Amino acid sequence: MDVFDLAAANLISPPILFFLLGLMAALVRSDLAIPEAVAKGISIYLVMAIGFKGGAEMAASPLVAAALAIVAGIVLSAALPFISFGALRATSRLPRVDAAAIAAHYGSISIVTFIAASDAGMAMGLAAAGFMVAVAAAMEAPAIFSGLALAGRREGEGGGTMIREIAFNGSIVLLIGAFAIGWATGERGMAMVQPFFGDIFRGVLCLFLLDMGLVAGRGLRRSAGKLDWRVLVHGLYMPLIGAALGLGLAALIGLEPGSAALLMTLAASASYIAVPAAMRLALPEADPSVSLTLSLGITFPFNLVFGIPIYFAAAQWALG
Amino acid sequence: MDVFDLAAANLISPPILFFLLGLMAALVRSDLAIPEAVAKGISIYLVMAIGFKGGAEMAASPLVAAALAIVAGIVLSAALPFISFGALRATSRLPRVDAAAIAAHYGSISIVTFIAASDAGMAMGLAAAGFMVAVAAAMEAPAIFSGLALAGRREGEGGGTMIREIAFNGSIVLLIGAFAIGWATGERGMAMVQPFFGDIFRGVLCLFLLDMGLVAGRGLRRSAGKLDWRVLVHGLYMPLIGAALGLGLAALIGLEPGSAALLMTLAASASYIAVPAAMRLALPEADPSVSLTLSLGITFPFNLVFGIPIYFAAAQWALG
Amino acid sequence: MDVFDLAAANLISPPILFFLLGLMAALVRSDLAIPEAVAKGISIYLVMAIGFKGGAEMAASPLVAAALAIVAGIVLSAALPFISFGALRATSRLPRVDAAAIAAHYGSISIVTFIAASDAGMAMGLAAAGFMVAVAAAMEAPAIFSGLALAGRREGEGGGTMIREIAFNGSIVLLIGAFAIGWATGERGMAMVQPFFGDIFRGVLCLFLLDMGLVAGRGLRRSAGKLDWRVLVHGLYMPLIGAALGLGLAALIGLEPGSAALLMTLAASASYIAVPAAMRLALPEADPSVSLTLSLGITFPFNLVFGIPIYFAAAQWALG
Amino acid sequence: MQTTLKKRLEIVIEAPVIDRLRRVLDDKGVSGYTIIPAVAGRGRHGRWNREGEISDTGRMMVLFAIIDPSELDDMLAAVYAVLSRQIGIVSVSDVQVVRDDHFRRTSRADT
Amino acid sequence: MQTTLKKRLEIVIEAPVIDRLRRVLDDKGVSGYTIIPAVAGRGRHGRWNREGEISDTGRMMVLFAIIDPSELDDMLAAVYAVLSRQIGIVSVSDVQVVRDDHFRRTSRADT
Amino acid sequence: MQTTLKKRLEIVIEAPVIDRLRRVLDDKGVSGYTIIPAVAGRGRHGRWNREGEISDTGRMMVLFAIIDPSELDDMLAAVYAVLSRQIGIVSVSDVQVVRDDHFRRTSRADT
Ligand SMILES: Nc1ncnc2c1ncn2[C@@H]1O[C@H](COP(=O)(O)O)[C@@H](O)[C@H]1O
Ligand SMILES: Nc1ncnc2c1ncn2[C@@H]1O[C@H](COP(=O)(O)O)[C@@H](O)[C@H]1O
Ligand SMILES: Nc1ncnc2c1ncn2[C@@H]1O[C@H](COP(=O)(O)O)[C@@H](O)[C@H]1O
Ligand code: NA
Ligand code: NA
Ligand code: NA
Repeated sequence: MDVFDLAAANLISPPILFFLLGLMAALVRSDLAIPEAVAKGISIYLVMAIGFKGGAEMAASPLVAAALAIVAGIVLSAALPFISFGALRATSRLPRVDAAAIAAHYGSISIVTFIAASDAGMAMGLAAAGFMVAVAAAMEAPAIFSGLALAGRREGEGGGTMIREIAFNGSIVLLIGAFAIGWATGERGMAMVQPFFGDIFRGVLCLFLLDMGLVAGRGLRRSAGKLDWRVLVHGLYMPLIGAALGLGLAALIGLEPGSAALLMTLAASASYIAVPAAMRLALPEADPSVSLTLSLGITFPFNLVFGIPIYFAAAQWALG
Repeated sequence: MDVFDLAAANLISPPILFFLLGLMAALVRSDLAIPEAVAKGISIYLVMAIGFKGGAEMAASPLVAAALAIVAGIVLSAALPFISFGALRATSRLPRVDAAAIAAHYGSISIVTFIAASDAGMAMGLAAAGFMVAVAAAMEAPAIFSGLALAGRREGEGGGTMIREIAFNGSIVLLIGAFAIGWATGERGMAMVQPFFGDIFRGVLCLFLLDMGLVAGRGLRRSAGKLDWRVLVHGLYMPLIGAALGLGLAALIGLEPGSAALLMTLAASASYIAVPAAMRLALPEADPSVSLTLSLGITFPFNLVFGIPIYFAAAQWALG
Repeated sequence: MDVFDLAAANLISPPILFFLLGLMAALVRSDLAIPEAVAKGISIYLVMAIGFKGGAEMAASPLVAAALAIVAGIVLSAALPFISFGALRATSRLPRVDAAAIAAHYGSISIVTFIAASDAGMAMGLAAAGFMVAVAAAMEAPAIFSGLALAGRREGEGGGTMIREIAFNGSIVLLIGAFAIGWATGERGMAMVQPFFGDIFRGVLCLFLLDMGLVAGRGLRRSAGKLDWRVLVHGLYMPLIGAALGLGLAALIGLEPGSAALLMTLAASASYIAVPAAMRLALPEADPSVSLTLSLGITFPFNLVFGIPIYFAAAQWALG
Repeated sequence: MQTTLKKRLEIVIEAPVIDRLRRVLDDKGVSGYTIIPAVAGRGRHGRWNREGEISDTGRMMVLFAIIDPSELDDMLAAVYAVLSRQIGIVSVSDVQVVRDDHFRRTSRADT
Repeated sequence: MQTTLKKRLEIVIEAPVIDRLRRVLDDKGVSGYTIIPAVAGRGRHGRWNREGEISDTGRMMVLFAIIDPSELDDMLAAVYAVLSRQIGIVSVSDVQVVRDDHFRRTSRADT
Repeated sequence: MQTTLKKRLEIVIEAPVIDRLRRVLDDKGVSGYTIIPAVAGRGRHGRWNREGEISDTGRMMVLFAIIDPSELDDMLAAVYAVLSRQIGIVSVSDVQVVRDDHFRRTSRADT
């Protein structure tokens, strides 16, 4: 498949179409809404399932390759905020603290984008290594510290408390925990829970992406016209920069195309759950609506619809 | 199967039995309750699944037949309120505005009744055309306008806002959206999500009907003795009138028995989600408890337990 | 398998590992949390599924054996509080009313422990009789009356209202109702809902036990150091006493090992949903935090991790 | 607009008892009340938090009722009859309402 | 600390109408409000309870807004224009705030 | 019944900071508080709505605490130390309570 076939196949897959449905429903101000408790429950299910599956596949992965990929992920997460910050300060008039907060979002990752990319890869027959789940977990936090450094902050309370809060952040604990359980119970464990964590996974993802579309659409509607276009385009070129660096590192450490595309996706994605919460605690002066609109309203849809097929095509072209 | 076999098979199917369990639990004042968020989440799942399946089956449907059925549905939805209103005014002393509000409920539809009927049809081997989902969507709104006309209302604010609110009502948007996605992705899409939207569907329906039983039972308990019996019986004969008209139109446009039974079910069912909310906005003088008790406490159980097997038997007898 | 193999197999099964993950996440103060509505929804699903399956298997059970097992369960539920109360008063300085309240918890049962044990038995190939579900339902309430008697209470309002509230308690109504539906629809019914109530059951149990681990861990953290160790160890030896009595009665009435292990589990488990709520109404002077910590924070994890394999091993050794 | 003085009774009470409290208020003929779920709190009985709990025990509900000042003592006595053995708190404040007739006591609850 | 007197407007209103009420408050330029879901209650229209319901009809929401005393009459009039035909109640009480500037009316809502 | 004057402190604050606020109140030895989730609102930072969101960021919580008038200034100062950099509002009103002893400050939180 070339990039256009990939893009077309991705665009007419049910998960993406349900995302677009949610986006449109929000834009026409439909009152369609998935209850918060249900959305949180589903996101817990998705993280558990992806973690468990990744762990169960670890038997097949060489540990050295896993360690290399994790280091590559940490480097990306720590480095990307500096690029994002530089670009924002050069092109817009955002205050230092706001630019630093946004930059932290772009170093970190969106686990749902990762899940959608894994699913898309599976549908294309381009499976990835199980350890990519561990890479995702490792990339969540480093960017936050880069962001704080960029803001010129050396938090008093922050120091100890922040590291705790990030390390024991719910979705990280769950992702790593489920990964460890999958690893420990292996194929036998996977067989026991396959119908729940495997068979219905893609259907549940459709439901969740419907909600993500609604959330992204509402965010866009709320802040349309408020955002400076120079900030806005950051949400479009920054993922491409991230993905390019991801591809470079993937080539360096010798990842196969499926895993490389996931590393690119992680680098390209921006956090909208863990980092915004951390920023509210550590940099409360930063306006949360700007960074959230950017990561959830611009970058997330971009990656989901256009980014993922591009990253897979590029990975296959460069490394396949 | 004759009508008694059908009724018996329907009565001892798990979905109906769970509904009756919920009904009884509410009547004995058990504190059994399904959290609101979960009930809403499940109803979103059911609407998505039924819409998607309907769309995926559209490949097999001639478009002309679909268009005819949609027109028949719209006619039924717009016409039934006039019959309901006339009957109520002739037999009871309900004020004009209350009778009009109730009438609007009976023109519109209950999507859960439709889902239960589709499921029952499938269990009997009487599949329906995929486009019946579109017919269901088309029948939700026209009745509301008939109801307003009957109340002698020409809403100031209502006009524009109301049409918007109805057209972009969450469950309509989702039903039509999922239908379109199913149509666009066809069998390939269906295969991707079959375990979630297909295999577990009937089990989830059991859980939802348990909740519907609880809701209906609580409603009945709350208003037992408050309702005039002349209003109450309306909830029993009106579905039969609707079903009879539905059968006539189905014969006219040449629907096969499975689809005809669904059209009858739609005509027979009364709204308890979309229309009550619309009436609170457009006719706030109408007492919401009367119409809700009637549609949810009387007509919904009647259709579920007795109506559906009757409609299938009649459709097969007349058109089979 | 001997007891150590069983314990090992149990310990590395996904459900238990997810429970431990939840426990640890709570102890390190992670903010991982499953929304209340979702947790309640899942517990409704689990009770429905276990009840339905038990009922569907009733065809294969002799009714006399079922009746005997139910009587044995009622005797255990009524008698165990007296032992628990005696032990607490002899070893600790708990006020009478607190000891009575705790004792009521130990006579009654934890349905989730029962579900986990059924699942573990199934995984070991030691299936139990379908009527064990009815035994579980029968054991919930008697202990409450024993507890009230021990507290020297002859409730004024309590009498009538309490019996109602217990008999129509949500989870009892659902368990018995689903059991009856499973019985009525038999294998045909089970086939209709197998993917939802059967195939995905163990995966959903993982999700629920993750939450139970979080809840238990939070409870422990909150009351660590507050509880007198003499009260605390009650949570460890009382299940063993209960299980031993359960084994004796099982031998007396001739249960096969799989069912005997479940009767032991029921006797060993302590209530943390129905009884605490009943005690808040009937014995409001009793401190709810002590009994809840004991049953949920000590006894529940003990049974799940160590108790269940011990009970299965003992039942097989004694009756196999 | 012309307003009338009323009392706003606010009760925080443990969830399992809420039905009993409602029955008492209904019997006293209070014209209305509204119940809101709390998710966390602290009091003499310690700190609590709802996230992910599965039992109703330990959760608090907040009930508020707007009543006539003349009924206050009577209502407080009735509420305390329930509350004295349970976990919970009560407070009273002044509020103004516009539609006075809405808050008239009924002789018996309509349910 | 230096405090300023404000009015706390508290509105209990049926859920389907909450968006209409918000629009009115937004148009009037109220500086802010907060909406809380109620789960149960009683009033002249009877008792209600949310557990397991699937429609929004019959559920109540509680909206409160802290506003300047000078705006009270104007706001009440606007609220009543919506509320008079719907199910719901309104009450007003005195509160003190510290950051006065936070509660200044804006000429038009920012959304 | 004999009642005592207390102050009702009501704080609307963004959810991620609620734990920090609780810690401050606990340290100050406030006798109790109750937390209620808001679902929607508006303020200077714009309109918000919870339906279907998945992150806690942007959600508001309402915390109220009934405290002794003598403690008010001290509490307000402590609350503002947290609140000044976060999104949220504070208001104070008069309430009457019956069981005075229930609202005595403790030297240190019991958790
Ligand atoms: N001073 C207070 N202000 C607000 N809420 C309180 C206060 N005291 C107690 N509460 C609430 O009432 C519950 C029970 O109080 P207590 O009996 O003191 O544990 C607490 O968990 C809080 O939710
Ligand atoms: N006096 C009151 N105090 C508190 N809430 C009330 C009061 N009266 C009515 N409500 C609330 O407002 C809703 C509608 O009131 P009504 O129109 O009287 O039925 C009720 O269901 C309650 O939730
Ligand atoms: N005047 C007000 N009355 C009630 N709630 C308010 C008010 N102002 C702000 N809020 C609440 O506090 C949140 C944050 O306020 P703000 O910092 O003004 O955006 C808002 O989203 C509202 O939920
Ligand atoms: Na990134
Ligand atoms: Na109809
Ligand atoms: Na027991």
